[in-house]
Amino acid sequence: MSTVMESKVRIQREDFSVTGEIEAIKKVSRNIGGIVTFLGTGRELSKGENITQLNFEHYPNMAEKKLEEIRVKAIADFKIIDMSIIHRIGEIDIGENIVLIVAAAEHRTEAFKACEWAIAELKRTTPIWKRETTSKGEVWVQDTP
Amino acid sequence: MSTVMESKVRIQREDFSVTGEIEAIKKVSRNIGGIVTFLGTGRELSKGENITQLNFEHYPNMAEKKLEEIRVKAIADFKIIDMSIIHRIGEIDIGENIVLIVAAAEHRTEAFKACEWAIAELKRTTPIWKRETTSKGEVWVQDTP
Amino acid sequence: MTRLLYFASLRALAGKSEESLELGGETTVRALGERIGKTSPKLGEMILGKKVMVSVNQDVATLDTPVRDGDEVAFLPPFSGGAI
Amino acid sequence: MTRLLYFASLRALAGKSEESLELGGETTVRALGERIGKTSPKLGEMILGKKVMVSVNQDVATLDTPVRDGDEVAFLPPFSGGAI
Repeated sequence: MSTVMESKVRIQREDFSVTGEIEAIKKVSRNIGGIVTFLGTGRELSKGENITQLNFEHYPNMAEKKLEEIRVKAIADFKIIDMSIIHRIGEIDIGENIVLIVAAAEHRTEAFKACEWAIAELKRTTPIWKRETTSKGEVWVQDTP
Repeated sequence: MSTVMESKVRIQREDFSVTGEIEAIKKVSRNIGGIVTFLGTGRELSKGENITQLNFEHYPNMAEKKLEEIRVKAIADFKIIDMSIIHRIGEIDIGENIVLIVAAAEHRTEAFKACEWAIAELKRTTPIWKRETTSKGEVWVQDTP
Repeated sequence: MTRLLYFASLRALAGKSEESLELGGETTVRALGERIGKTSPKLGEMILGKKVMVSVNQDVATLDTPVRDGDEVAFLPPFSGGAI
Repeated sequence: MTRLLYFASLRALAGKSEESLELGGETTVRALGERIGKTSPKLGEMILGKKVMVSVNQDVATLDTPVRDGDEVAFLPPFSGGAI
Protein backbone atom coordinates (compact mmCIF):
# COMPACT_ATOMS: atom_id res chain seq x y z
CA MET A 1 0.00 0.00 0.00
CA SER A 2 1.57 3.27 -1.07
CA THR A 3 1.36 6.49 0.85
CA VAL A 4 -1.96 8.17 0.27
CA MET A 5 -1.22 11.68 -0.95
CA GLU A 6 -4.79 12.88 -0.93
CA SER A 7 -7.99 11.54 0.52
CA LYS A 8 -10.01 9.24 -1.75
CA VAL A 9 -13.18 11.20 -0.98
CA ARG A 10 -13.12 14.94 -1.49
CA ILE A 11 -15.42 17.90 -1.93
CA GLN A 12 -13.65 20.76 -3.63
CA ARG A 13 -14.16 23.91 -5.69
CA GLU A 14 -11.43 23.24 -8.23
CA ASP A 15 -11.73 20.82 -11.13
CA PHE A 16 -10.25 17.32 -10.95
CA SER A 17 -8.36 15.21 -13.50
CA VAL A 18 -10.00 11.91 -14.42
CA THR A 19 -6.67 10.50 -15.58
CA GLY A 20 -5.01 11.72 -12.39
CA GLU A 21 -7.61 10.03 -10.17
CA ILE A 22 -7.38 6.79 -12.16
CA GLU A 23 -3.59 6.74 -11.92
CA ALA A 24 -3.83 7.36 -8.16
CA ILE A 25 -6.18 4.40 -7.66
CA LYS A 26 -4.03 2.15 -9.88
CA LYS A 27 -1.21 2.54 -7.34
CA VAL A 28 -3.28 0.72 -4.72
CA SER A 29 -2.87 -2.75 -6.27
CA ARG A 30 -1.24 -4.56 -9.18
CA ASN A 31 -4.32 -6.74 -9.40
CA ILE A 32 -6.70 -4.15 -10.79
CA GLY A 33 -8.10 -5.34 -14.10
CA GLY A 34 -11.17 -3.14 -14.54
CA ILE A 35 -11.80 0.48 -13.62
CA VAL A 36 -15.27 1.93 -14.09
CA THR A 37 -15.77 5.64 -13.72
CA PHE A 38 -18.87 7.79 -13.63
CA LEU A 39 -18.40 11.43 -14.53
CA GLY A 40 -21.36 13.75 -14.07
CA THR A 41 -21.23 16.95 -16.12
CA GLY A 42 -23.33 20.09 -16.38
CA ARG A 43 -26.14 19.70 -18.93
CA GLU A 44 -27.66 22.61 -20.79
CA LEU A 45 -31.22 21.35 -20.55
CA SER A 46 -33.25 20.48 -17.46
CA LYS A 47 -37.00 19.87 -17.70
CA GLY A 48 -37.12 21.89 -20.89
CA GLU A 49 -35.38 24.92 -19.37
CA ASN A 50 -32.12 26.26 -20.76
CA ILE A 51 -29.55 26.35 -18.01
CA THR A 52 -26.76 28.88 -18.03
CA GLN A 53 -25.03 27.94 -14.80
CA LEU A 54 -25.08 25.50 -11.90
CA ASN A 55 -24.05 26.10 -8.34
CA PHE A 56 -23.46 23.41 -5.73
CA GLU A 57 -23.45 23.78 -1.96
CA HIS A 58 -22.65 21.15 0.67
CA TYR A 59 -22.83 20.64 4.42
CA PRO A 60 -19.13 20.60 5.29
CA ASN A 61 -17.88 17.53 7.18
CA MET A 62 -21.23 15.75 7.08
CA ALA A 63 -21.05 15.49 3.26
CA GLU A 64 -17.47 14.17 3.35
CA LYS A 65 -18.48 11.70 6.06
CA LYS A 66 -21.33 10.39 3.88
CA LEU A 67 -18.99 9.99 0.89
CA GLU A 68 -16.55 8.00 3.01
CA GLU A 69 -19.42 5.78 4.22
CA ILE A 70 -20.37 5.12 0.59
CA ARG A 71 -16.75 4.31 -0.29
CA VAL A 72 -16.32 1.87 2.63
CA LYS A 73 -19.64 0.13 1.95
CA ALA A 74 -18.93 -0.17 -1.78
CA ILE A 75 -15.55 -1.79 -1.14
CA ALA A 76 -17.08 -4.24 1.35
CA ASP A 77 -20.34 -5.07 -0.43
CA PHE A 78 -19.09 -5.34 -4.01
CA LYS A 79 -15.64 -6.79 -3.23
CA ILE A 80 -13.88 -4.09 -5.20
CA ILE A 81 -10.29 -3.05 -4.54
CA ASP A 82 -10.84 0.67 -4.02
CA MET A 83 -13.08 3.61 -4.83
CA SER A 84 -12.64 7.35 -4.97
CA ILE A 85 -15.43 9.94 -4.94
CA ILE A 86 -14.96 13.62 -5.72
CA HIS A 87 -17.71 16.23 -5.87
CA ARG A 88 -17.22 19.84 -6.85
CA ILE A 89 -19.02 22.77 -5.24
CA GLY A 90 -19.46 26.40 -6.24
CA GLU A 91 -20.13 27.68 -9.75
CA ILE A 92 -20.12 25.10 -12.54
CA ASP A 93 -20.56 25.94 -16.21
CA ILE A 94 -22.28 23.77 -18.84
CA GLY A 95 -19.98 20.94 -19.90
CA GLU A 96 -17.85 21.18 -16.78
CA ASN A 97 -17.15 18.28 -14.45
CA ILE A 98 -19.38 18.00 -11.36
CA VAL A 99 -18.80 14.60 -9.79
CA LEU A 100 -16.45 11.68 -10.33
CA ILE A 101 -16.70 8.13 -8.98
CA VAL A 102 -13.89 5.68 -9.73
CA ALA A 103 -14.38 1.98 -8.91
CA ALA A 104 -11.36 -0.29 -9.33
CA ALA A 105 -11.76 -4.07 -9.19
CA GLU A 106 -10.16 -7.30 -10.29
CA HIS A 107 -13.02 -7.89 -12.71
CA ARG A 108 -15.36 -5.55 -14.47
CA THR A 109 -18.77 -6.75 -13.27
CA GLU A 110 -18.19 -5.71 -9.67
CA ALA A 111 -16.69 -2.39 -10.76
CA PHE A 112 -19.80 -1.54 -12.82
CA LYS A 113 -22.16 -2.52 -10.00
CA ALA A 114 -20.23 -0.62 -7.33
CA CYS A 115 -19.94 2.53 -9.42
CA GLU A 116 -23.63 2.61 -10.35
CA TRP A 117 -24.68 1.96 -6.76
CA ALA A 118 -22.36 4.66 -5.41
CA ILE A 119 -23.71 7.48 -7.57
CA ALA A 120 -27.31 6.56 -6.68
CA GLU A 121 -26.35 6.41 -2.99
CA LEU A 122 -24.56 9.75 -3.19
CA LYS A 123 -27.71 11.40 -4.56
CA ARG A 124 -29.78 9.77 -1.81
CA THR A 125 -27.63 10.31 1.27
CA THR A 126 -25.13 13.10 0.77
CA PRO A 127 -26.04 16.65 1.84
CA ILE A 128 -25.23 18.45 -1.40
CA TRP A 129 -27.62 20.83 -3.16
CA LYS A 130 -27.79 22.12 -6.71
CA ARG A 131 -28.99 25.55 -7.79
CA GLU A 132 -29.81 26.04 -11.46
CA THR A 133 -29.67 29.42 -13.15
CA THR A 134 -32.01 29.83 -16.15
CA SER A 135 -33.46 32.84 -17.98
CA LYS A 136 -36.25 32.78 -15.36
CA GLY A 137 -33.84 33.15 -12.44
CA GLU A 138 -32.22 30.89 -9.90
CA VAL A 139 -33.85 27.84 -8.36
CA TRP A 140 -32.72 25.20 -5.87
CA VAL A 141 -33.37 21.78 -7.35
CA GLN A 142 -35.46 19.57 -5.09
CA ASP A 143 -34.79 16.13 -6.46
CA THR A 144 -37.00 13.37 -5.23
CA PRO A 145 -34.73 10.39 -4.59
CA MET B 1 -21.14 19.01 -34.50
CA SER B 2 -17.47 19.89 -34.29
CA THR B 3 -14.84 18.59 -36.64
CA VAL B 4 -13.82 15.10 -35.66
CA MET B 5 -10.08 15.16 -35.21
CA GLU B 6 -9.66 11.44 -34.75
CA SER B 7 -11.89 8.46 -35.22
CA LYS B 8 -14.00 7.47 -32.22
CA VAL B 9 -12.91 3.83 -32.61
CA ARG B 10 -9.21 3.11 -32.77
CA ILE B 11 -6.71 0.30 -32.37
CA GLN B 12 -3.27 1.62 -31.61
CA ARG B 13 0.09 0.76 -30.05
CA GLU B 14 0.50 3.98 -28.08
CA ASP B 15 -1.25 4.74 -24.79
CA PHE B 16 -4.36 6.93 -24.68
CA SER B 17 -5.48 9.67 -22.30
CA VAL B 18 -8.76 9.02 -20.49
CA THR B 19 -9.21 12.74 -19.84
CA GLY B 20 -8.41 13.48 -23.49
CA GLU B 21 -11.01 11.03 -24.78
CA ILE B 22 -13.63 12.32 -22.35
CA GLU B 23 -13.00 15.93 -23.38
CA ALA B 24 -13.26 14.90 -27.06
CA ILE B 25 -16.65 13.27 -26.53
CA LYS B 26 -17.92 16.22 -24.47
CA LYS B 27 -17.54 18.41 -27.57
CA VAL B 28 -20.25 16.38 -29.34
CA SER B 29 -23.15 17.85 -27.34
CA ARG B 30 -23.95 20.32 -24.57
CA ASN B 31 -26.60 17.92 -23.34
CA ILE B 32 -24.26 15.27 -21.94
CA GLY B 33 -24.98 14.77 -18.25
CA GLY B 34 -23.37 11.41 -17.54
CA ILE B 35 -20.22 9.81 -18.92
CA VAL B 36 -19.41 6.23 -17.98
CA THR B 37 -16.02 4.82 -18.86
CA PHE B 38 -14.59 1.34 -18.65
CA LEU B 39 -10.83 1.10 -18.52
CA GLY B 40 -9.25 -2.34 -18.72
CA THR B 41 -5.74 -2.60 -17.32
CA GLY B 42 -3.07 -5.29 -17.16
CA ARG B 43 -3.46 -7.47 -14.04
CA GLU B 44 -0.56 -9.27 -12.42
CA LEU B 45 -2.50 -12.45 -11.69
CA SER B 46 -4.38 -14.72 -14.07
CA LYS B 47 -5.65 -18.11 -12.93
CA GLY B 48 -3.06 -18.14 -10.17
CA GLU B 49 -0.13 -17.45 -12.52
CA ASN B 50 2.08 -14.39 -12.11
CA ILE B 51 2.07 -12.42 -15.33
CA THR B 52 5.05 -10.33 -16.33
CA GLN B 53 3.79 -9.02 -19.64
CA LEU B 54 0.83 -8.99 -22.01
CA ASN B 55 0.86 -8.77 -25.77
CA PHE B 56 -2.17 -8.02 -27.94
CA GLU B 57 -2.62 -8.75 -31.63
CA HIS B 58 -5.55 -7.83 -33.88
CA TYR B 59 -6.87 -8.53 -37.36
CA PRO B 60 -6.37 -5.11 -38.99
CA ASN B 61 -9.48 -3.53 -40.54
CA MET B 62 -11.80 -6.32 -39.43
CA ALA B 63 -11.22 -5.44 -35.75
CA GLU B 64 -11.80 -1.73 -36.39
CA LYS B 65 -14.95 -2.58 -38.36
CA LYS B 66 -16.28 -4.63 -35.41
CA LEU B 67 -15.59 -1.78 -32.97
CA GLU B 68 -17.47 0.65 -35.19
CA GLU B 69 -20.40 -1.79 -35.36
CA ILE B 70 -20.44 -1.92 -31.54
CA ARG B 71 -20.34 1.88 -31.34
CA VAL B 72 -23.21 2.36 -33.82
CA LYS B 73 -25.37 -0.30 -32.16
CA ALA B 74 -24.73 1.08 -28.67
CA ILE B 75 -25.77 4.59 -29.74
CA ALA B 76 -28.95 3.26 -31.39
CA ASP B 77 -29.99 0.64 -28.84
CA PHE B 78 -29.24 2.52 -25.61
CA LYS B 79 -30.14 6.03 -26.85
CA ILE B 80 -26.80 7.43 -25.80
CA ILE B 81 -25.25 10.52 -27.37
CA ASP B 82 -21.91 9.03 -28.39
CA MET B 83 -19.34 6.34 -27.64
CA SER B 84 -15.64 5.92 -28.24
CA ILE B 85 -13.72 2.66 -28.12
CA ILE B 86 -9.93 2.38 -28.09
CA HIS B 87 -7.92 -0.83 -27.81
CA ARG B 88 -4.16 -1.03 -27.59
CA ILE B 89 -2.03 -3.71 -29.25
CA GLY B 90 1.56 -4.79 -28.80
CA GLU B 91 3.41 -5.12 -25.51
CA ILE B 92 1.52 -4.03 -22.38
CA ASP B 93 3.03 -4.02 -18.92
CA ILE B 94 1.19 -4.73 -15.65
CA GLY B 95 -0.87 -1.69 -14.64
CA GLU B 96 -0.90 -0.23 -18.12
CA ASN B 97 -4.04 0.70 -20.02
CA ILE B 98 -5.38 -1.89 -22.48
CA VAL B 99 -8.86 -0.82 -23.52
CA LEU B 100 -11.11 2.19 -23.01
CA ILE B 101 -14.82 2.55 -23.64
CA VAL B 102 -16.48 5.93 -23.11
CA ALA B 103 -20.27 6.18 -23.15
CA ALA B 104 -21.79 9.66 -23.01
CA ALA B 105 -25.51 10.14 -22.41
CA GLU B 106 -28.07 12.61 -21.14
CA HIS B 107 -28.68 10.42 -18.10
CA ARG B 108 -26.52 7.94 -16.31
CA THR B 109 -28.57 4.74 -16.52
CA GLU B 110 -28.23 4.44 -20.30
CA ALA B 111 -24.53 5.29 -20.14
CA PHE B 112 -23.87 2.48 -17.63
CA LYS B 113 -25.86 -0.05 -19.67
CA ALA B 114 -24.24 0.91 -22.98
CA CYS B 115 -20.72 0.81 -21.56
CA GLU B 116 -21.16 -2.58 -19.89
CA TRP B 117 -22.74 -4.05 -23.02
CA ALA B 118 -20.00 -2.68 -25.27
CA ILE B 119 -17.10 -4.26 -23.39
CA ALA B 120 -18.86 -7.64 -23.32
CA GLU B 121 -19.61 -7.33 -27.04
CA LEU B 122 -16.02 -6.34 -27.80
CA LYS B 123 -14.77 -9.50 -26.10
CA ARG B 124 -17.30 -11.59 -28.01
CA THR B 125 -17.02 -10.19 -31.54
CA THR B 126 -13.76 -8.36 -32.07
CA PRO B 127 -10.75 -10.24 -33.51
CA ILE B 128 -8.18 -9.32 -30.88
CA TRP B 129 -5.99 -11.86 -29.09
CA LYS B 130 -4.03 -11.70 -25.85
CA ARG B 131 -0.76 -13.46 -25.14
CA GLU B 132 0.34 -13.72 -21.52
CA THR B 133 3.97 -14.07 -20.49
CA THR B 134 4.55 -15.90 -17.19
CA SER B 135 7.52 -17.67 -15.63
CA LYS B 136 6.37 -20.77 -17.52
CA GLY B 137 6.58 -19.07 -20.90
CA GLU B 138 4.19 -17.42 -23.32
CA VAL B 139 0.63 -18.55 -23.93
CA TRP B 140 -2.20 -17.27 -26.12
CA VAL B 141 -5.29 -16.85 -23.97
CA GLN B 142 -8.30 -18.74 -25.32
CA ASP B 143 -11.16 -17.07 -23.53
CA THR B 144 -14.48 -18.78 -23.73
CA PRO B 145 -17.03 -16.01 -24.28
CA MET C 1 -25.65 27.72 22.99
CA THR C 2 -26.98 25.50 20.19
CA ARG C 3 -25.97 26.22 16.62
CA LEU C 4 -28.68 25.98 13.94
CA LEU C 5 -27.75 25.70 10.24
CA TYR C 6 -30.09 26.33 7.28
CA PHE C 7 -29.01 25.01 3.88
CA ALA C 8 -29.90 25.78 0.28
CA SER C 9 -33.60 26.70 -0.19
CA LEU C 10 -34.15 26.85 3.59
CA ARG C 11 -31.88 29.87 3.91
CA ALA C 12 -34.44 32.11 2.22
CA LEU C 13 -37.25 30.69 4.39
CA ALA C 14 -35.30 31.19 7.62
CA GLY C 15 -33.96 34.54 6.48
CA LYS C 16 -30.49 33.46 7.59
CA SER C 17 -27.92 30.73 7.06
CA GLU C 18 -27.26 30.09 10.75
CA GLU C 19 -28.09 31.23 14.25
CA SER C 20 -27.23 30.40 17.84
CA LEU C 21 -29.98 29.71 20.37
CA GLU C 22 -29.98 29.55 24.15
CA LEU C 23 -32.08 26.44 24.87
CA GLY C 24 -32.26 26.63 28.64
CA GLY C 25 -31.85 22.87 29.13
CA GLU C 26 -32.38 19.75 27.03
CA THR C 27 -35.07 19.87 24.37
CA THR C 28 -36.02 17.90 21.22
CA VAL C 29 -36.04 18.48 17.49
CA ARG C 30 -39.83 18.74 17.71
CA ALA C 31 -39.70 21.52 20.32
CA LEU C 32 -37.07 23.30 18.26
CA GLY C 33 -39.33 23.10 15.20
CA GLU C 34 -42.20 24.62 17.19
CA ARG C 35 -39.96 27.43 18.35
CA ILE C 36 -38.71 28.14 14.81
CA GLY C 37 -42.34 28.13 13.59
CA LYS C 38 -43.10 31.17 15.71
CA THR C 39 -40.83 33.37 13.57
CA SER C 40 -40.84 31.32 10.32
CA PRO C 41 -44.26 29.58 10.17
CA LYS C 42 -43.62 27.81 6.86
CA LEU C 43 -40.24 26.48 7.98
CA GLY C 44 -41.68 25.29 11.28
CA GLU C 45 -44.43 23.49 9.41
CA MET C 46 -41.91 21.79 7.12
CA ILE C 47 -39.82 20.60 10.06
CA LEU C 48 -42.78 19.23 11.99
CA GLY C 49 -44.26 17.76 8.79
CA LYS C 50 -40.93 16.03 8.04
CA LYS C 51 -40.57 17.83 4.72
CA VAL C 52 -36.97 18.62 5.62
CA MET C 53 -34.36 16.30 7.05
CA VAL C 54 -32.86 17.31 10.38
CA SER C 55 -29.41 16.32 11.63
CA VAL C 56 -28.05 16.65 15.14
CA ASN C 57 -24.27 16.75 15.26
CA GLN C 58 -24.26 15.55 11.64
CA ASP C 59 -26.28 12.42 12.32
CA VAL C 60 -29.73 12.10 10.84
CA ALA C 61 -32.33 12.82 13.55
CA THR C 62 -36.04 12.27 14.19
CA LEU C 63 -38.50 14.66 15.84
CA ASP C 64 -37.80 12.91 19.15
CA THR C 65 -34.01 13.22 19.01
CA PRO C 66 -32.79 15.20 22.05
CA VAL C 67 -30.98 18.50 21.50
CA ARG C 68 -28.56 19.79 24.10
CA ASP C 69 -26.40 22.80 24.70
CA GLY C 70 -23.42 22.74 22.32
CA ASP C 71 -25.14 20.61 19.69
CA GLU C 72 -25.12 21.48 16.00
CA VAL C 73 -28.57 21.12 14.43
CA ALA C 74 -28.93 21.38 10.66
CA PHE C 75 -32.05 21.65 8.50
CA LEU C 76 -31.53 19.91 5.18
CA PRO C 77 -33.83 20.20 2.16
CA PRO C 78 -33.99 17.22 -0.24
CA PHE C 79 -30.52 16.54 -1.62
CA SER C 80 -29.67 17.18 -5.26
CA GLY C 81 -25.99 16.43 -5.59
CA GLY C 82 -24.44 14.21 -8.24
CA ALA C 83 -25.26 16.04 -11.47
CA ILE C 84 -28.15 14.24 -13.20
CA MET D 1 -4.50 -16.17 -55.81
CA THR D 2 -6.31 -16.41 -52.47
CA ARG D 3 -4.67 -14.98 -49.37
CA LEU D 4 -4.89 -17.03 -46.16
CA LEU D 5 -4.19 -15.44 -42.76
CA TYR D 6 -3.40 -17.29 -39.52
CA PHE D 7 -3.75 -15.37 -36.27
CA ALA D 8 -2.41 -15.77 -32.74
CA SER D 9 -2.13 -19.44 -31.64
CA LEU D 10 -2.90 -20.68 -35.18
CA ARG D 11 0.36 -19.25 -36.51
CA ALA D 12 2.37 -21.92 -34.70
CA LEU D 13 0.01 -24.67 -35.92
CA ALA D 14 0.16 -23.48 -39.54
CA GLY D 15 3.87 -22.78 -39.31
CA LYS D 16 3.29 -19.40 -40.96
CA SER D 17 1.28 -16.21 -40.54
CA GLU D 18 0.03 -16.07 -44.10
CA GLU D 19 0.21 -17.77 -47.48
CA SER D 20 -1.17 -17.39 -50.99
CA LEU D 21 -2.90 -20.31 -52.68
CA GLU D 22 -3.86 -20.93 -56.30
CA LEU D 23 -7.38 -22.35 -55.99
CA GLY D 24 -8.05 -23.20 -59.64
CA GLY D 25 -11.66 -22.06 -59.57
CA GLU D 26 -14.31 -21.48 -56.89
CA THR D 27 -14.14 -23.60 -53.77
CA THR D 28 -15.55 -23.50 -50.21
CA VAL D 29 -14.21 -22.99 -46.72
CA ARG D 30 -14.73 -26.73 -46.15
CA ALA D 31 -12.60 -27.69 -49.17
CA LEU D 32 -9.96 -25.22 -48.04
CA GLY D 33 -9.93 -26.82 -44.58
CA GLU D 34 -9.46 -30.25 -46.12
CA ARG D 35 -6.57 -28.96 -48.21
CA ILE D 36 -4.91 -27.31 -45.19
CA GLY D 37 -5.37 -30.57 -43.24
CA LYS D 38 -3.02 -32.37 -45.61
CA THR D 39 -0.04 -30.32 -44.43
CA SER D 40 -1.33 -29.29 -40.97
CA PRO D 41 -3.62 -32.13 -39.77
CA LYS D 42 -4.48 -30.53 -36.42
CA LEU D 43 -5.34 -27.18 -38.00
CA GLY D 44 -7.46 -28.88 -40.68
CA GLU D 45 -9.32 -30.76 -37.97
CA MET D 46 -9.98 -27.55 -36.02
CA ILE D 47 -11.33 -25.78 -39.11
CA LEU D 48 -13.64 -28.65 -40.08
CA GLY D 49 -14.64 -29.17 -36.43
CA LYS D 50 -15.52 -25.44 -36.14
CA LYS D 51 -13.01 -24.92 -33.33
CA VAL D 52 -11.76 -21.82 -35.10
CA MET D 53 -13.79 -19.05 -36.67
CA VAL D 54 -13.23 -18.42 -40.37
CA SER D 55 -13.78 -15.11 -42.15
CA VAL D 56 -13.94 -14.50 -45.89
CA ASN D 57 -13.15 -10.91 -46.84
CA GLN D 58 -13.53 -10.00 -43.15
CA ASP D 59 -17.06 -11.33 -42.84
CA VAL D 60 -17.72 -14.30 -40.60
CA ALA D 61 -18.08 -17.43 -42.77
CA THR D 62 -19.46 -20.98 -42.49
CA LEU D 63 -17.99 -24.16 -43.94
CA ASP D 64 -20.23 -23.69 -46.99
CA THR D 65 -19.19 -20.12 -47.74
CA PRO D 66 -17.68 -19.93 -51.25
CA VAL D 67 -14.07 -18.86 -51.65
CA ARG D 68 -12.90 -17.32 -54.92
CA ASP D 69 -9.73 -16.05 -56.46
CA GLY D 70 -8.73 -12.75 -54.85
CA ASP D 71 -10.54 -13.44 -51.56
CA GLU D 72 -8.93 -12.96 -48.16
CA VAL D 73 -9.60 -15.92 -45.85
CA ALA D 74 -8.63 -15.63 -42.18
CA PHE D 75 -8.52 -18.31 -39.48
CA LEU D 76 -9.39 -16.83 -36.10
CA PRO D 77 -8.92 -18.58 -32.76
CA PRO D 78 -11.29 -17.62 -29.89
CA PHE D 79 -10.99 -13.89 -29.20
CA SER D 80 -9.43 -12.60 -25.99
CA GLY D 81 -9.38 -8.85 -26.33
CA GLY D 82 -10.66 -6.41 -23.75
CA ALA D 83 -8.37 -7.03 -20.78
CA ILE D 84 -10.25 -9.09 -18.20
